[in-house]
Amino acid sequence: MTIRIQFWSYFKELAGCAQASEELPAGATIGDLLQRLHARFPKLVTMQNSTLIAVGVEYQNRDHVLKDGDEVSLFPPVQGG
Amino acid sequence: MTIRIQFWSYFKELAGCAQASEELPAGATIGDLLQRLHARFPKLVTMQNSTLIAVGVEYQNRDHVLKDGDEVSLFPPVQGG
Amino acid sequence: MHRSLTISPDPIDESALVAARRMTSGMGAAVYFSGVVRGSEDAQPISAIEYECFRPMAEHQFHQLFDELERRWPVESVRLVHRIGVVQVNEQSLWVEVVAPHRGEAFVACQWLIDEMKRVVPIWKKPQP
Amino acid sequence: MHRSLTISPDPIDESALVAARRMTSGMGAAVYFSGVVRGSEDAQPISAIEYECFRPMAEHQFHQLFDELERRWPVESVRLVHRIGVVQVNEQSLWVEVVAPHRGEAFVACQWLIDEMKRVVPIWKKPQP
Repeated sequence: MTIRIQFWSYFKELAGCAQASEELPAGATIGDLLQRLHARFPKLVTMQNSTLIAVGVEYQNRDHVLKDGDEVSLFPPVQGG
Repeated sequence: MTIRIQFWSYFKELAGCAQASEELPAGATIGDLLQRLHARFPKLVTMQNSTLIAVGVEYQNRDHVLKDGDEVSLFPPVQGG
Repeated sequence: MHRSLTISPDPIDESALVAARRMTSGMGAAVYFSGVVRGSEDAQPISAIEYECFRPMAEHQFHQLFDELERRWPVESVRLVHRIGVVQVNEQSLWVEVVAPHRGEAFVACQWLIDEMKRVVPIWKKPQP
Repeated sequence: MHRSLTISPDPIDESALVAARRMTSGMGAAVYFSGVVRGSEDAQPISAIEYECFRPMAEHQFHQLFDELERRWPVESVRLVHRIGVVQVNEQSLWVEVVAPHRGEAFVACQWLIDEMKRVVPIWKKPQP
């Protein structure tokens, strides 16, 4: 299945791009996706403990199971106001 | 010495007047003044535990010693806002 | 600390007050409170509240509170307007603004000022049926 | 509960927002907060902050917070404006207003909303030197 990834804030600089996509086997979790992304974008590894993850417009944890076509957003802590 | 007394809020209704004055001996305290006023305006007695007292623009306690010409204000709990 | 105190029977012109705000570049937060006369008091419907004020003492007590507020928090500006006389339901009786570097201290200072006002400033309410 | 959310690059027109407030006669308190870009960030002087927003998620998260706010407190109205894009020093980035029967709940709900926003709403700051 195809998962689209969107980086926000300085995660775009760390990844060197704003968007990416990954092909993952059915049943893959966000944790699986992160393993792939950390291999592909090693600068993101340093931020792994403060990375926030959303699927669509909802926050999700690393054990969340992805579906084909999901849009996953990765970003650092938010700072509105 | 002469002490002028000002009543505020519904203390005016309880006393039946907005102002009064009392002649007191030198060294008299607010407590002494209150005794006189409670005899003269008995409806104020029921409020004695929630009566606030100021001399001029400062709050004072019952043991405060009065001076000739002092203006004493008596009023119920304040309710601004 | 800039301080502005208005005790007046005139209606509170909140838009003018907001437009007159000045903040230097170290300030990040302005917290405001607008108090409005509600349509009931102790579960009885009312049409208005008449506010009575012992003005010289009220002004003195407010300035003592401003002094204490300035000692406690890094507030740049406090402005307070209390309307007196008859204030109709839905009209504002109180407007308070506190400007400070950060929102935490602005919120706590604004709440403290209102709480203390209700404890020591000689203003009284008389509901009108 | 009335709710109004604006996420926009336009300057915040606070006077217009204040003038547009509506309160029914059971409401006694409006607390509002104005957040302004300060002249320094982490002790470094800055000229502006650029706010980036993941807008669909930000809107969704704000409405979830409004839902929770409505469950927790008897708030009649909440209005929130967050400016995005480049906001110069001394300009407002955030304006929040909460209308409730009493000041206690209005203050706590307004602070809660800002705290939660800073925890979950996907908006990020980039200081400009």
